[in-house]
This record gives sequence, structure tokens and C-alpha cells, in this order.
Amino acid sequence: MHPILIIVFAPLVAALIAGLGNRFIGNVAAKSVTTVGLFIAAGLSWPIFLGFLGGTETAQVMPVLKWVQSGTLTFDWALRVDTMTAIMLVVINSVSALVHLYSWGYMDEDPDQPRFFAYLSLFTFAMLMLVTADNLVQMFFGWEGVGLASYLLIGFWFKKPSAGAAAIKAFVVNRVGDLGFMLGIFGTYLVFQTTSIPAILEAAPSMSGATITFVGMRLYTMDILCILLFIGAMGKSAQLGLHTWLPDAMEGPTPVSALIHAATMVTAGVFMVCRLSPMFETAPTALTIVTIVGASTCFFAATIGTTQWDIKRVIAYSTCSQLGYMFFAAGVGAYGAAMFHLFTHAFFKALLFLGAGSVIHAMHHEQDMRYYGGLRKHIPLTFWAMMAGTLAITGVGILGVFGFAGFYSKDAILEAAFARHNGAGQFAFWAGAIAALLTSFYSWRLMFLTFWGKPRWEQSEHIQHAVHDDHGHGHDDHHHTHASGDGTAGYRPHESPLSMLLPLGILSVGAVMAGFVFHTQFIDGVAFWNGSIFYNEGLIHAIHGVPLWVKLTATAVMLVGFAGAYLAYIAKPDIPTKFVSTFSALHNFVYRKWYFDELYDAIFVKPAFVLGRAFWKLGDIGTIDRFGPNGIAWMVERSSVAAKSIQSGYVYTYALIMLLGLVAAVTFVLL
Amino acid sequence: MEGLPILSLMMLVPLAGAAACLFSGANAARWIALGATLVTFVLGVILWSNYQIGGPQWQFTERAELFAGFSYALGIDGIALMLIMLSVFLMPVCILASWDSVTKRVGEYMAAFLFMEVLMIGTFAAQDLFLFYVFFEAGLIPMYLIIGVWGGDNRIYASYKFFLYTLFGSVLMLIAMFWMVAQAGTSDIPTLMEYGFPASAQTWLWLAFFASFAVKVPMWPLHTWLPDAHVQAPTAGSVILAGVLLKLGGYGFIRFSLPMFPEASAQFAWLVFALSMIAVVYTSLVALVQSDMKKLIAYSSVAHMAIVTVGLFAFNVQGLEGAMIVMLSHGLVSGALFLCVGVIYDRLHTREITRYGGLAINMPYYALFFLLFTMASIGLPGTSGFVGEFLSLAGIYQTSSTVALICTTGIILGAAYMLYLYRRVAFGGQTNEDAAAMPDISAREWIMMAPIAAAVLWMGVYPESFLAPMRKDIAVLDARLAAAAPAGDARLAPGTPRAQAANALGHHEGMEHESAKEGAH
Amino acid sequence: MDFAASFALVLPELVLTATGLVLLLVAAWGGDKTARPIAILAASALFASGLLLVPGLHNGTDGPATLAFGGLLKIDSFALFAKALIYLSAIGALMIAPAFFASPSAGTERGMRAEYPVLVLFACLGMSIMVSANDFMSLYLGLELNSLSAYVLAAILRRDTRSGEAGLKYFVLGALASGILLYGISLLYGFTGGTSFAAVRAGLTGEMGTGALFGVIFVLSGLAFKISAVPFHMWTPDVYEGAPTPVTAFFATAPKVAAVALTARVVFEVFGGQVAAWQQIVMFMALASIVFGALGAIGQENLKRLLAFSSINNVGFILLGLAVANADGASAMLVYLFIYVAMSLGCFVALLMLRDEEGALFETFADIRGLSVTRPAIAWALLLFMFSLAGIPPLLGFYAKFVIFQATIEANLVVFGAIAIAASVIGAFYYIKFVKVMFFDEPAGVVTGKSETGHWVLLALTALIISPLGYLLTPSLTDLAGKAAASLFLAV
Amino acid sequence: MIQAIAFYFFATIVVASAVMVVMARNPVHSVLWLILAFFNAAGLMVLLGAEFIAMLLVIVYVGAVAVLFLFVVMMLDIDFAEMRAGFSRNAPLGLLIAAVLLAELLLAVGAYNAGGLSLGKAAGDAVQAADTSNIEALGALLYGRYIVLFEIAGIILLVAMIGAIVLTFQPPKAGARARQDVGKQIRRRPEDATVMKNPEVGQGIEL
Amino acid sequence: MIGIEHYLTVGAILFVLGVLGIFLNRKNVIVILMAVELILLAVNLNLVAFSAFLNDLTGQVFAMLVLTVAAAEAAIGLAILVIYFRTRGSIAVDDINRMKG
Repeated sequence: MHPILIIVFAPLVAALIAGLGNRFIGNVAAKSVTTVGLFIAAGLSWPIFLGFLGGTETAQVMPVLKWVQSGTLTFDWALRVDTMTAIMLVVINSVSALVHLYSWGYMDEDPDQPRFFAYLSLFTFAMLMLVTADNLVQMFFGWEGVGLASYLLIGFWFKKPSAGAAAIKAFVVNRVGDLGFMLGIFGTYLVFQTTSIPAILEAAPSMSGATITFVGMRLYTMDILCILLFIGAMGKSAQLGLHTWLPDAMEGPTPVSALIHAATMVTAGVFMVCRLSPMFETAPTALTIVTIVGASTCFFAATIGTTQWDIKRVIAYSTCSQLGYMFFAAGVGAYGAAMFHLFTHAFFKALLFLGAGSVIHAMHHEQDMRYYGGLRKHIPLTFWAMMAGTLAITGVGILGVFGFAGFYSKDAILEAAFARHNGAGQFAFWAGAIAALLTSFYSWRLMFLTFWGKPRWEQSEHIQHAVHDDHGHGHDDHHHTHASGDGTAGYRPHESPLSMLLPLGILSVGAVMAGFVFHTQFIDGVAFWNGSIFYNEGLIHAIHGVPLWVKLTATAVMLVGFAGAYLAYIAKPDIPTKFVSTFSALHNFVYRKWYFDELYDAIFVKPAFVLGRAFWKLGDIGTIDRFGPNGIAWMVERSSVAAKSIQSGYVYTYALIMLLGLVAAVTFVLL
Repeated sequence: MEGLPILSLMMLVPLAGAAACLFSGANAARWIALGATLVTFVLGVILWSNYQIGGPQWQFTERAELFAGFSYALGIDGIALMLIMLSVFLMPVCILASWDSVTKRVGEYMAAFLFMEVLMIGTFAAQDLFLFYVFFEAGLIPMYLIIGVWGGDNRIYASYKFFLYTLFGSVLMLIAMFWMVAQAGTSDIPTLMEYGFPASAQTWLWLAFFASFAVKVPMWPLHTWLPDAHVQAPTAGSVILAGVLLKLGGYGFIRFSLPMFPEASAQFAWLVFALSMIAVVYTSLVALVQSDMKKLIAYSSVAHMAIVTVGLFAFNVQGLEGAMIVMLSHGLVSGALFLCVGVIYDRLHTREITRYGGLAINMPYYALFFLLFTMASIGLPGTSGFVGEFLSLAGIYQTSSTVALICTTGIILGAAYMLYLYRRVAFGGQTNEDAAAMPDISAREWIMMAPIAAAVLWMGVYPESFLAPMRKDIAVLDARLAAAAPAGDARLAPGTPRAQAANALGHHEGMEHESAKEGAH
Repeated sequence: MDFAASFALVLPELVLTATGLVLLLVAAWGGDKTARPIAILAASALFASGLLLVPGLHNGTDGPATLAFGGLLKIDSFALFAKALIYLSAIGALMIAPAFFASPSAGTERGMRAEYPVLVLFACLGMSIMVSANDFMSLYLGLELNSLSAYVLAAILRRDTRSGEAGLKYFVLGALASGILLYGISLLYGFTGGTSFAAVRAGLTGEMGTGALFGVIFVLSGLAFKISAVPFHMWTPDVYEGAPTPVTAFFATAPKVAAVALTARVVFEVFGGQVAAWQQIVMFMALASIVFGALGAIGQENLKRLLAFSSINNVGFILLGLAVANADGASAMLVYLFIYVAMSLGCFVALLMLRDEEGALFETFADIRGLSVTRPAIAWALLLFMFSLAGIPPLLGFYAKFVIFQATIEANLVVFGAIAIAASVIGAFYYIKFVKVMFFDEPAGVVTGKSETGHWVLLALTALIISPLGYLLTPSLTDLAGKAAASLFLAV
Repeated sequence: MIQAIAFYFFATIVVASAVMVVMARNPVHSVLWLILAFFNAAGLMVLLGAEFIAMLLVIVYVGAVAVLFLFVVMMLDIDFAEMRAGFSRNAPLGLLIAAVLLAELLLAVGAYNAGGLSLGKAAGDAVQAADTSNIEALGALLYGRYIVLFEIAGIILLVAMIGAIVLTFQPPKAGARARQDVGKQIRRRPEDATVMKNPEVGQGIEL
Repeated sequence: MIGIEHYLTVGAILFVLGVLGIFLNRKNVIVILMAVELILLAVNLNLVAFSAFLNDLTGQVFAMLVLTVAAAEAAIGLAILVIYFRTRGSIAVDDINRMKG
């Protein structure tokens, strides 16, 4: 039995045991079985990855079960293992296993833990199905499966109305993307008569000049197919336009954010584009769109990240922004770089989220950074983990010596964009560069607000609540006295338990080392990729040949960003306030997330309800029923009344009617 | 199996059960009904297991000439087999669903359901045009009674609307049937399926059949009876209505309209498409704003059945098979959703969504089942809903990408209204004390739900079990339609590979740089 | 003229006449207390006459051998079929009469008049003559014999204003109708030179003069009155409502059969060569009857009145078979008639079983509310009748409509068939109202009385006939109707 | 010529009296007009050579039917003064339709084209032989070929008789005339003897 | 010789008058009965006229039968009228509408 079977199905089995067993097996058993399952999966994943790294593993497909055969449209359950998959396996399983472990501590007080762990494992299973897919439909299965798990986990604390709303939003917005994905699959099947990914990729080049009609438009076949598929990717990877669900998804427990909304699920779109890279390579327009969307997202999300107060939201927008990087990397043809950034991002972003979770845990579920401050000394281990993550995401490193994870991947992406030497590439380069600046700014802003400065905890209701709960038994009237002047309100943050710190530590290692260790393989490893992505040697050469200033740009803007953050949040803390009051319109625009939610609410959500009500009240009841069945019934009843009024009861009327009939008949035959 | 008239037997058992129920006390009637439906189900399983996949097109045929114009001819192909299985599968569930909730006139109630089962099996198994009509139409009687006697407050209006609407639809079909029989000289359905009616006649024959099936399916704008009927019907009535009766329309299309009038079907495909597209968007939006759970699910049925109709008129294998799977899936899923509503209705006696909330807290297993069926309803891969929807839409995409685009929006809107429903019922805080005090599902309810859940997953993961029996029949139908099938709008035109394919640019640039770099060095 | 052969042919009529005369004497001497035995004897006589029809029915008879009294009467399969139906209906009407007249609903003079069965017998005699008429003179006399009996029967509750009004209206309009009919006959006589069907038919060949055409129309109109086809139906609701219920049951069945049969004979045998002249008119009457019958029935509270409109509606379908103008149509029409008789009789029997403790009868919707709870057997029987009348399969009423529409479509009258069948849905509206009232509404609980065994037997029998089991009858029914229709078209 | 004068004389009176039958306010007058109409119709029939029918008309109608009418009119004892001759609401429509019907009928019977009407051809087996009288020829037919019709007509008359008796004959109320109660007769006072009743139209009175 | 058209015309006029008598009258049922007699008279006139001009006695036989039936009808009609008057106290046509609709 190939280990891949265990890797994929262990989480499923664990999820089923924990989920269905729920009330019967108890918390510990449920948590254990899922965590053990995941660690087994992770343990089995690394050898495969290393095998590919060492060139000892070869790509293969494990058939599992027939799925659908309808005419020429067939697709089966099968597990594909190649370099791409192997990378994803380690990312998914490692992060997932660590998140499982982390959740022991983080979710310790939750009454509903088996459900949580079951969902986590279920998610992992779906994600694994996605990455091991040999055909587009199975990929779609995983795609939707992770969507379901995401929905469930975002809505895990379903008692909160906001959690329920966020869960629906995530699902529905993803479905918009799925619409594109599905149409893309349909189109692909129509064109290639198959959904098997290798077969499609093989046939794709021959179709690059073909045209097709789509919704009345005559388009290049490959362009439209890739665009449709990319719409799917946009939804899942929260790209500009379909990104609105991601920040709201922070309603879920923090480990979920780390696993799903940072490390794995949201990168599925990138994975898909890379997996289908030979196909995308035949579609220049589609690639241009990918580049522009990715670059725009990258910039856009970064701007928002600079203004948010919720620690998780900052990281969420950061994720969104980083995904933008990956997309425009793919868009310019640097799929290896995209995958590399995906890989490194998984570590440092998971780290950041888990770190943030640790902070939140310490701060009694307070998430607003305005009520943090000075935590460096209280939770030092968390601080250092967060620091590792921040260094990684901002791309700290010295060219040619050592860099944290983000340094290698982000640099490669920016260079690739520059090297592409076309309009979209240039746009992406500059957008990416500015985004890098902003990334540095908001990341350090987060760090400074959280760990430096003075505690500002006393305004926080959560803290008040915690303090009140701890000390306030019996003397309710005392809760104002906690304003002890030092801003702590008398609260003592405590470092997280070992189960949470251990994952932080491991991920820190990843955040620090992943770039350094793997960058040659990912960026330059033709043999490593072994045909699992489109490998553009020319572009790689071009990357290495970009001017030095390009190579230094990332580092430079990182420093500028850091300096800005330092200035605004350590040196002169009144700058932000001034800035906000001076440019209130701009700030509001950014702070309110470019008004996307309001816009969508106004053009989609509200009209949907208004239209629905209109269709129902005016359409169904007011028109169809009124003039249809009820109208006919009314007419029949009126006619019946009329018919009965003729039946007057008087003999002479009856005689007259008879005569009328007679005369009518006579006249009829005469004419 | 040779010689055993199993189809007749399957009809005889519930019929005998119905007669027995009429004259039994409440409790005895329940057990008799359960027994009869279970025996029928077992017979159904025997039927399925003895069905030769890839064997003769019509199997288990029985034939007895009755008299002029009528013959008692039964026989099934894979399509009918699947729908019969759906019927006999749902029936015991319906009986269980009514176990406690129906307390008045139990014997008559059970008899009505068993009679309904006879008619459903008969409809799907009939091989004679008029026999089909008899079974098809006779279903009105028990359903009218079920809605009217055991229904909700506004049951009179709903039952009238149901009865007259569907009756009006089907009488025109009868006229067309007469004409066909007069023309073809036989009322044998298999023969008629191969008979070539003149194209000019096909037009109005098709329209006459359409009048009947479009009401039954129901297609927009003939759908308004459905929400009323569903809301007023007792739980099991809704289950059977959504689960099987709506399928009669789809079955009608696939058994009559398409094979008998292929040219007219192609000619009117645009009509079906237009109505279906409207239905998908329109009824989904209407479902979104409902405050009555059953009404919401009823409207969702309209939207789902629109996927069936587009699939059927896609004129290709995927569309047809997809439509069939959607029908089977929708039969299970919407039935199960109505059961879900019934479960909490039995406890709180209201269908108002706002009276519930936070049920996931006190009824976790209920919430789990409800979630599963919700997800199946919105076509989550791995559940039955996906396979059918995917195939239908894949089929229609080959005919028209526009239609596919608009119908695929159904997956967004479907997710929106179903999850919105789920959120309001199962999520949120426990705002209503009485709702919060409801116990989780009982053993009886487990027995109702679990088999459906299993079937939903089975169909989602391994639909081959359901596709295989139909494959040959669909292929035959597809071959029959091939000549008439409208050309797809894709018009894929091969071309020479484009000069600047994306990577060529890269190469070009790369090479340039390469040389530049070398030069620079 | 071979009187022996002729008398042999009219033996059933002779039996009826003789019995009628004898029973009249019994009635005259015995008074009303002999009414019940007289009714039984009358029913037996009808039954015996019916038995006399069996050989002919079974073997089928047509051709010159069926002519009696020099061609004044024609006792062919068609006549036999109609007669059998008439006698059966009449037996039914006699069976349900005594209980009604004994009930408080019969008014101040309780008890059946001894002359009632005698009048029914003579009415049946008249109908026998009608259906076997082969000459306009015998037609007219048969019609009048039936009508005059019917007028008296309608008004027989002489202390009851509704009964009197029914009689009066029936009489006045009936007289007008027979005047129109006669006038038409006189024109036909003048313009064709004879009164026998054969002579008139011969005179109608070729281009028809205006006078003859008028004759055709007038005769048709006069006959349409008898079968209460729109627009000559106006009397029907009032008479059905006002007449005593057993009489209404009688009117709805036997005379309807006779009138339809007579009309069919005239239309096919006499006007058969001039189909174009009347087909459209008959078609119009058919459609109008279906529509107006249905419309009139909607909103009625009185069940008898509703059934009157229902009968108009049904006549429309029967006329549809007539308008098809071929043997298939005629056969379908006869099948419909048979089933219609069973349904009508069943309905009226059920109505007569709606009694309170004293035996007083109910006849409005308000009284049968929730009947399915209080009297489930009656309610279920009525349910069967109503769905059958609405033409819902698998009840036999569906088969009736089935054959009619089959004939219509096969004759390529698709549009008319479609209109008619669409209009039939309107009819379903009030039929299912019965079911709604009996099954869905809260019980009114007024129907508490017990019914006689005779009623139960009749109810069970008619219910059985129209139940799906009734389809077992259809082969022989189709066979008989086919033979009857064939004999009708033999003359062509 | 005389024939023509006679025809127009009879015809005019028939039509005129028929109009009066319908129009007369008093039903008694109507009956009398009807009698007149029948007499003149009989005259027309005589002109046509159907003496026996003419006789029957006078005897049966004038002698029996019309008298029956008169008898009933008198018996019902209605205050005809109260009964203004009124026409129904639909009179104009009715008149119009009647006019149309008349016009069409006249067209049918060829009134516009005297002499041009083509009648059917009789079979010639019921011809009044030259040497027989009308009554004799009719008798032969009636008691020969049409004997069965004659019998049926008899039954019709019987039914009419039964009907009339069944409907109108009121058997003596049991005990009403059983015995003369002299004492009761003597005790009777004038004020008990008569009861004043003033029935509303539309309301029956208990006699 | 007076042409048959003349007789037929008289018959037609009598027929129409009879019909008019039925539905113009709203006060008295007896007049309606008389109008019916007028119609039958018209028929008889037609029959006799045709009989004479066709030289066929069947018409006259028919006329006799019609006469017989007319007498019977009158008897029944008047009988019904009488019982109606007994219960209702009126024979005005306008009052005969207990049943309608």
C-alpha cells in the first residue's frame, strides 16, 4: 500500500471517528485520534518530499475508485503524487499537524472540541484530495471540500451571529469563484474531451490558436478556459474582487485561520494555476490577467493591512497580499517562484497566525491591537516566534548570504516580474515593490503595537471581563478600580502552554530556514520540478540577469517600511493620529477596505433580497398567481355568476334563450 | 426470476396493504403500512439485483391485452428502474415520518400513501401509453386527499390549486396521446419511442405533453402550485411530492417528449432553456427571502428541477445522465430536507424560521443531518447533488455556454439561500426557549434519516451504481436524438498556434537577456 | 303487415303496457297503500322486459328483420341497448322511491302514490318507442308519452311548491320544445314527402332546400331540449331541483338515455347524409354544454341542482361523441351513457341516503360537511362518483371520457377535443368540492339516519361499476356498444 | 276567386285572433279569441280539402280543450283586474328575435316566391282515392297501417287522464264527511262561520 | 287555387305568435298554455297543407295524432296549473321563480 493512501485517508478516518463519535468517545480520545492521524500523515509526507528533492521518487498515480463515467466524460478517484503534490503534502500535513497540536492548548476550554478536531481533520482530507487530484473534477471535489470545512470552521462558534454570517460569506463568495471553475472544467472537457490533467496539459499547446464561442463572444479557446479556471482560483485565494470573505473568516478560531486562511486552503488557487501551468502558458491574455489581478491584490490588500486594528485582520490582509505575489509570479511565468513563496508563506504565515493566537490567548480573546502594548516581557516566547515570522514576511536578508524565508521567495517573484519585461510585468513589479514596503510597515506596526510601548489593556472589555471574573466575585462595584495607572488593569498575561509553544517553535524554524534551504531547488530545480509545472528556463535565466537595483529593491523598501513603522509607533506615536485627521478621506477609504463590502452589499446582497421579495410578492403572487391560476379561477367564478344570472328562474327567460339558440342555429345554417 | 411478475407484485403488495389499512385501527395501520412498504422495498432490491445491466432494453416485461386501446403492459429500463427504486426507498421513510405526527384517520392516511406507491410504481413501469396516463393522473386523488385532509391551515386552497393545475396540464397530453395512437396504430411506448411522427405534428404534440410535464416538474411560470402544496402538505406528503411526483415530469420528458418528438424537442429547446434559466435565478432569489422553511425548500426544488430540464434538453449523454442523477438526488435530498423540517415541526409546530435558532446546540445530530442534506442540496462534491448537477451543466455547456453560465449561477444562489436557512435554524443563539428545549432526533428519526444520508453519499462517491443501469438506455436515447440535436454554440475552431504564446515571449526575452548579460560580463 | 312478427319484436313493450294497465287497476282499487307492491311489480316487469332484450343484445340484430308495424318501429341492437339501459335506470329509480316518499321530506302527504310506478312504466314505454322509432310519427308519440308522464312525475308532490313549479316549468318549456320539434317535422314532411325516416332521408339527398334545412334544425333543437343541451337546457336545473329526488334520479338517467338514443338515431339515420348541415351545430352545443354545465355548477349549494348542471356538462361530452358522426363516436357515446347512468344513479342514491333520524333528507353542501367522519361509507362512495365524474383515472368515468376523446381525435377533430378536455377541468372544480366538503371540513353531524338495504345495494353496485373493477365490464360493454352503433350505421 | 277570398278571410281572422290571444288582458277573452282562431283555422283546412281534420279541430279544440281552458280560468277565480297585462323585461329583444325568426321562416316557406316552392315527392301509398271520402281514407290508414300509432295515442290519453287525476283529485279527508254533527251545526255562530283572508300574491292560502 | 306558400305563411305567423305568447307574457300561465295551442295549430295547418299539396294523407293522420296529443297536453298542463295555484295562490309567471341561479 502506497503511503499516499494512508496520508490522505488517515485524516478522513480520524475526522469521522471524532465527528460521529463526538459525544460518545470524549474530548481526549477525539483530539488524540485526529492529532495522531495528522502526525502520521505528516511523518509519511516528508519522506516523499525528500524523495522528490533527492530525485529518488517518481511521479505516479494511485487509482482508488471509479467515480463517474458519462459518455466520454469520465473521471475517477485517484491520487497523484508528483513534485507539486509532494510540496503541498508537506505543507499541508506539517502545518495541519502542528495546528492540531496547537489547538489542544488553544481550544482547551471549548466545550465542543471533538467537533473542532473533526472539522480540522476533514479539512485536511479535502485539501489532500485537492492536491493529489489527477483530474479537474477531483480537484474540484477537494476545492469544495475545503470550502465546506472552511465554512464549518469559520462558523465553529456558531452562536455568534457574526460567525454565521462570515461562514456564509466565505462559502458564497467562494461559490462565485467556483462558478468560473466549473465553467472552466466544462469548457475544458468540451475542448479536450477529458478532464484528466496530464492529458489536458499535453494537448493544450495544440489548441493555443483555436477559437471558441463563449456567451456569444468569439475568443481564443485557451484564454477563455484559463480565465474561467482562474476565476475559481481568485475565489479560493481571495484575489481582488473575491477577497471579501477572507478577513471576515477571522471569525473562526485562530488555529483555523493559521491552517486554512493562511497556509493551505487559500493557496489552492495558486496551486491550481501552477498545476495547470502548461495550459496557462498557452493563454497569454489569461496570464496577463493573472498578473494584473495578482499585482493589484498584492497592493490593495497591503494598503488595507496598514490601517486595521484587529490583529488577525492585519494578518489576513497580509495573506491576501502575499497571495497576490504568488499569482503575479505565476502570471509572469515564474511558477517555481510562486510555489516557493507558497511554501515559505505557509510556514511564516502559519507562524504569525499561531503567534497571534497565542497573543489573543494571553489577552483573553482580545484581538484589538489598540488594547495591547508592552507584551514583549509578558509572553517572551510568543514574542520571539512572532519576530521570526515578521522577519520572514518582511523578507529580511542579505543578498547572497542569508535571508529569512520570505526574502528568497519574494525577491525571486519581484525579479521575475521585472524580468518579464512587459507591461503587466512592470506593473506587477512596482505594485509588488510598494506592497513590500507596506508589508514591512504593517508587519512592524503589528509588532510595535503589540509588544512594545505601554500596556493599553484597561480599555478592553475582554480584559475587564477577565479581571472581573478573576477578582470580582462578590464585589461587583469594584470593577472600576482596576484602572491601576499602568494600563494593565491589573491583568497578568500568561504565556501559552507547551502544546501551543511547540508548534510555534517548529514553525519558527521553518520561517527562518525554509528559504535558505530550499531556494535553489525551487527556483532553479528543473530536475526537482520534473515536469510537474511549466518550467521556463529562459525566464529563470532572465531572473538571474536582472539589474542589481532590482535585486535590492525588496530589501530597500523593507527597510523604508520598517523605518516608517518605527517612526509612527515607537518614536512619535502621534503621527498616525495626525495622519488620519489630515487624510481622513483616504484613511477611511482604506480603513473601510476600499468600501468593497459596502459596494457588494449595495449591488449584490441588497438587490438579491429586494429582487427576491419582488419576484415573490410581485411576480409569483402579484402576477403569476393573480393572472394565472387565481385569475382563471376568478374569471371562472365571474363567468359562473354570469351564467347563473341568466338562469333567472323565469319561464320567459328560458323560452327566450331557447328561441335565441334556435334562431342562432337557423341563422348559422342560412349564412 | 423468470416468469415471476415482480412488477405486478410490487404494485399488488402496497395495494393489498392499502385495502388492509382502510379497515384497520390506527396502530395496526401503521404497522401494516410499514410492512407493506418494506416488503415492496425488498422486492425493489430484488428487482435491481436481477436487472441485467446491458441486457435487453426492456426487462421484466409483462403484458396482458385488456381491450381496445388499453393493455396492461409493464416493463422497465434502467431509467425506470432507478426511479422505481427511489419511490420504494422513500416510501418506508414516509410511513415512519408520519408515525407519530399523524393521529387522525390513520388508516385512511396510510392507505392513501400505499395507493400512491402503487401508482408511482405503475407510472414508471407502464409500457402502454394509456396505462401510463392512468397511473400518472390517478396520483392526483391520493395526493389531493393527503394535502386536504392532513394538511395545514390553508390546505383547501393548496389542494385545489394542486389538483386543478396538474389536471389541466395533463388533459392536453391525453389529447395528444390519442392522436399519437391513432397515427401510429399502437399505444406501446417502446414502439412509439421509435416511431417517427411528422415534424409538423410533433410541434403541437410536444406542446401538449409539455403542458403536462412542465406543470409537474414544475417549470417557471407554472410552478406556483408547488410552494403552496408543499407548505400545506404533511411532512410525508411533501417528501413524496418533492421526492417522486416532481420526477414524473422529468420522467415524462425523457420517456416521451425527447424520444418521441426529437425534432420538436430541438425546436423548443430554447423555450425550455429560457424558462429554466429564469427559474434558476428567479426561484432561487425567491427562496432567499422566504420565512417559511417548507416554502423555501419548495422554491429550491423549482430551481433544482430547472437544472433537470436544461440537462434533458442538452441533447447529449452528459445532460441526460446528469438530469437523471439530479432527479434521483433531488428526490432523496429534498425529501430529506422536508423530513428535517418535519422533525422540528413535530416538536414545535411551526415552520417559521425565526422561531428556531441555535439548534446545533441542543440537537447536534439533527444539525449534522440537516447540514449534510443542505450541502447535498447545494451540490457539494461527494454528495449526490454534485454529480447530477455537474453532469447536467457539463452537458448543457456543450449546447450553450450562455445557458450554462446562467444556470450555474444556481450554485451560488443555492448556497446562499440554503446556508442562510441553515444559519437561521441551526446556528445563532438559542433565542427561543421552547426551541432550545427540543430533544435531539429519536431512534425513529435516525432510522428515517440515516439511510437517506447513506444513499446521498453513496450516490456522490460512487454514482456508477446508479449510472450503470441507465447507461445503455441513455445511449439509445442519445442516438435517437443525434439527428435532431441542435448544434452547440461553442463552434470550436482549430487554428495555428499563436506566434506569441506566453512562453515564446519569455524565451525571447530570456535569450535577449542572456546575450545582454553575456555581453555585459 | 305481419302482426305476429311485429308483436314478437315489441314483446317487452307489450309486457310493459299490460303490466301498466293491470297495475293501474290495482292502484285504482287498492289505493296508495298498495304502492309498494305495485312498485315491486313494476320493477319486476321492467326487469322481465329487460331479460327479453338479452338474446337480441347478445347476438346483435339489425337489418329489415327488425322493422315492426310496417316500418314504424325498428327494434335493432341500438334500440335494445338503449332500452336495456332505460329499464335498468327505471328499476333503480323505482327502488329508491318508496323510502323517499315515506320520509318527512315528501311533504304533508307522506307515502308514495300508487300511480307513481304506473307512470314510470308508461314513461318507459314511451322511451321504448322513442328509441325504436323509425318514423317521425312514432317518434313524436313516444316522446309525448314519455314527456307527459314526466310532467306528472315532476309535479307529483302536489303540496310542494317546488315540485309544482318544477312540473310547470318542465311542462311549459317542454311544450314549446315539442312545438318546435313538430314544426320541424312538418317542414321535413312537406319538403321530403314522407314521415318515415327512410323517406325523409331519401328526400334529404343532394342539395338541401332552405325549408328542409329548417326542418333539420328545428328537429335538432326540439331533441336538444330533451337531452338538455345548451342552450335548450334552461329547464334542467330548476326541474331537477324541484322534482322529488327519486324522480330527479329518474330524469337524469332513463329519459336522458332515451333522448340521446333518439337524437343519435335521427341524426345518423335521417340526417346522416347531410352531416355538414348539423355537425358544427352539434359540436357547438357539445362545447357550450360542457362549459355552461360546468360554470353553472360552480357555486351551487344545492346538490341536486349541482347534479343537474353536472348532467348538462356530461351531455356535452355525449354530444361530442355524436358530433364525431361515425360509428366509433356513436359507440363511444353509448359507453359514456352507460357509465354516466351508473354515476348519476349512484350520486342520487347517495343523496337519498343523507337522512336524519326521522328520515328527512338533506340536499345542500352545508349538510354533508365532514361526512367522511360520520358516514364514511357514503362519503367514500360519493368520492368515487365525483372523481369518476371528473374523469380522473382509474375510475370508470375516465374511461367514458377516454372513449369519447379517442373517437373525437381519431376523427381529426383535435381542436374541439382539446377545447372540450380543457373545459372539463372547470368541471373538476366542483366535483372536488364535494370531496373537499366531505373530507376536509369539520363535520356538521346532521346526517345520522339509517338507510334501507336497497339503497345500500344500489350504492354498492354503482360504486363497484365505476370503481377500477368496472373496467372488467368494458370489453363486453364495448362489444355491445359497438354492435349497437353498427346497427345504427347499417342504414347508411 | 271565392277560394282566394275565403282564404284571405280565414287567414286574416286566424292571425288577428291569434294576436289577440296573446295580447288580451283578460284570459277569458284570450280563450274566446282562441276559439275564434280555431274556427277559422278549421275553415282553412276545409279549403285544403281536409274536412275531417277541420271537424276534429272544431270538436276537439273548441268543444273540449277550449272549454277546459275556460273552465279552469273560471275555477281558479283570479282577480284579473289586478293582473295588468305586462310584458317581460326582455320584450324588445324577444320581439326582435321573433321578427328575425319570422323572416327566416317566411324565407324558408317561400312566401316571397309564390308557386316556386318545391315540395318533396310523396311515396303515393297514402293517397285519398277519388271515390273515397276524406274520412274514409283517413280511417283506412289509421286503422290499418298506423294502427299502432292509434294505440299509442290511446295510451297517451290514458296517461293524461291518470296524470290529471293524480294531480288534482283530492281524496276526501278522512272523517271529514263521515257524519253530520247536528250539535256542532247548531252551536255555530256567525262570527265563526266566515274567516277573512287576504292572501298576498305569491302566498298560498289554506282552504 | 291558393298556393301552398300562403298556408305555410299563415302557419309560420301562427307559430311565431305562439312563441311570442310564451315569452312576452309575464302575468298569466294560462295564456302560455294557449300560446302552446297556437303553436300546435300552426303545425297542424302546415301538416294539412302539405298533405293536401303532396296528395298524401299521412300528414292528415299526423295532424290527428297531434290533435290528440294536444288535448292530452292541455289536460296535463291545466292539471299542473291547478295544483300549482292551490299551493302558491298565484299563476303569475313572475311568481314562478322559487328556483333559480
